[in-house]
Amino acid sequence: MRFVRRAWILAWKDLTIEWRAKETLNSLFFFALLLIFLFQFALGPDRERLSAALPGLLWLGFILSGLLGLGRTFAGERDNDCWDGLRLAPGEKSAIYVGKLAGNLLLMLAVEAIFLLLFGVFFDLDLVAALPGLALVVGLGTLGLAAVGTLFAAMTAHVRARELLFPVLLLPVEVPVLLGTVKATEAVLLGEPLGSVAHWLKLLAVANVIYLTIGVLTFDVVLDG
Amino acid sequence: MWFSTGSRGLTRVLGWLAALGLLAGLVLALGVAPREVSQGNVQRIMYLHVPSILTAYLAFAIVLVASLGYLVSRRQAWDRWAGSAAEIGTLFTGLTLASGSLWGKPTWGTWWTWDARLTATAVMFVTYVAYLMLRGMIDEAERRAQLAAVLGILAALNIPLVHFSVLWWRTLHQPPTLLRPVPAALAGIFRLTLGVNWVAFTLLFAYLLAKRIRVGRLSEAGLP
Amino acid sequence: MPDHPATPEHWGFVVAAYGLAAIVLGGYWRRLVRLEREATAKHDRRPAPPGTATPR
Amino acid sequence: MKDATELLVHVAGLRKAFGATLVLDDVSLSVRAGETVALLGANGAGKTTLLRILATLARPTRGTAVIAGFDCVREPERVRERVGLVAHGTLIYEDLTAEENLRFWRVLSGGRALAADLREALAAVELEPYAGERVRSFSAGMKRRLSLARVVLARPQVLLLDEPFAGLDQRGKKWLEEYLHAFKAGGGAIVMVTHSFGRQLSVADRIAILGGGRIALDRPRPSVTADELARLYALHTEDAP
Repeated sequence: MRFVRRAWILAWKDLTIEWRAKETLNSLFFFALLLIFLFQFALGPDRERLSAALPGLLWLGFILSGLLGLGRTFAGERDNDCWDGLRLAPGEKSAIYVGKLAGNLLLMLAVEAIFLLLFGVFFDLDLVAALPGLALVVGLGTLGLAAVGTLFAAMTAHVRARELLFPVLLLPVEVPVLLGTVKATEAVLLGEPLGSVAHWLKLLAVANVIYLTIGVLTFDVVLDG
Repeated sequence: MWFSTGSRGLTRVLGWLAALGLLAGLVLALGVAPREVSQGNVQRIMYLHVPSILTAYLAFAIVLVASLGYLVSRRQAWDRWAGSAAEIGTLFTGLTLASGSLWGKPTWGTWWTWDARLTATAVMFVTYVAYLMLRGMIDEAERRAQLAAVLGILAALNIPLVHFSVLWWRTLHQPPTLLRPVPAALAGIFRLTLGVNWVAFTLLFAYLLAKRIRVGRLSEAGLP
Repeated sequence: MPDHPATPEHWGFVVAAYGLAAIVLGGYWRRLVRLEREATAKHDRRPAPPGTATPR
Repeated sequence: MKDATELLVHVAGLRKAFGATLVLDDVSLSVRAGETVALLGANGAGKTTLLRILATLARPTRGTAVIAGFDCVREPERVRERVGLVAHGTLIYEDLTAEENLRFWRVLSGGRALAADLREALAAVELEPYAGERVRSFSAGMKRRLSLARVVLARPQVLLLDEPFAGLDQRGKKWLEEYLHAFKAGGGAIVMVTHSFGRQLSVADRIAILGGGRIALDRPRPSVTADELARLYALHTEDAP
């Protein structure tokens, strides 16, 4: 129906522009590679010592690249001076939130897939076995990041020091998602059944419901700037 | 809002009440209450630590309600309540962390322990510092009120999520420490001291809130 | 000090905690008083703009 | 032909303040179907602010702004369905093609992006040959025309124009004049902010001058000769904040 069409056209616009310019996609892939090296140099090559911290490192990489990607959600509107256009287009403003969120999700999942591949190679991880569980955890965690990230990107779109304010706003709020995803990933990588981290998965699900609800209900106020 | 419509007399009374309460609380906490058997004197910090966090929770509850109030009515008064309560709430959260750390050093030998309750308080602290930074970075009053309201709601609803995630994150390794609000077997005098301090802190909070709201209203009063 | 206490007195930490609270809260209160005085002065001196509207 | 007496734009007692500065004090303005008002005023007199309020992009401190019977503050979405705003920003994505830009805004506004409609709108502003080219390669004049095509496609009832002829190339100016006359004939109301007293005013039925935060003058255009207008303009705008 109309809501979906409007959300879709927005996601289509962002992904088309991204596909043509490829500025965010390429830089985030490269950023992921750099992070892998950074972890190695910072924590030493000794694989044994690193293996305990792997889930944490993985999600640290996801969050850092996520911050970069999410921070640019409304860069296109800013550069092309189209912010008012989004406000002028009649219809539910939450459709814009959903469209932008979908675009961000796809972008982040693409980068995270590459990150996982690199992680598998550099840290000799058997990802195939853990894939189904990992996919669920990464999906829930990324949605949690993107749901709040997209909202905060709109809030800080016109603030002077937004590059500083955006991470400062997002990271404290995402602590539950960070704790949940790292713990769940740890269990998945150790091959434990998902049941052992059911409570963490529930927490992530509840968090996502809260974040998405607030995002949808308050986006027209946030866009109103 | 009767509270903030310049009833200066009431605010001054509140101020004196708070001062008296704090004095009574201090005398009780440092003098009257006996030295707690197992933890020793350092347990007296509890009479400061617990009321601080309880007052902080009250403040952030007000931020939530005021933020919702603003979004519904778009009246600036609600935003002043949210901003003022958040500022003072963050102050009390900071005090909670400081007193927790001062309590931890003699008890644990370290200034900071990733105890579930302290960690949750620390996350709440940085969240609301970020809230204050957001308010500080937006000049236009209406825009600031709108965005602060959204964050005020999200931050408040996030507190239980933070609480549980930190609790599970810590409990699997180490049971929550004795920093429970009211240790079960608290004799009457301990309970009284804690109660008086809690009331005193709440009065102090109300007094500071009234004053902060007045400052906010006066500095914006010139605007049509 | 009465009998030899099983645990050290740690009065230093207790005083530090209450002292810090007093300094922080006292400082904030003094700042509020100063701000209030300035705002009141500025408010009284400011000529009310033509037809000052009640807050919307 | 829409009922000529229907009030499409009604502004009453409008005030807008940014912080302590009062930009609009007590503005009242009415525009009927088929009527065009040219809004003159010094820089900073609040012309653009008034347009932004009518376009639901800014909220008045006091007073009401009603478009086609819908209040701009209480029912912004209804107003947005009926208003076309052409302002300094061209609202165009440079990495999309001309046609893609039109499709995006059309669908985002809840409409159906039929290729025929898009091509027709592009043809109207003589940009059809460039439909598939990215806007980044367009000249400033072409971008302005694409921006106008976006508004034409939405078929608004009320046009809010902020210096519409500025930045347009010759071809664009000619086309815009024809379009405005056709739009008026179709029963649309126009509020046009402009600085020039020249030929562009020919489309205006009334001339209003915004000065001192209120409508200082509102007279039918034919009743005002060019030099008289210049004198009145100077008179009413020297006290603009």
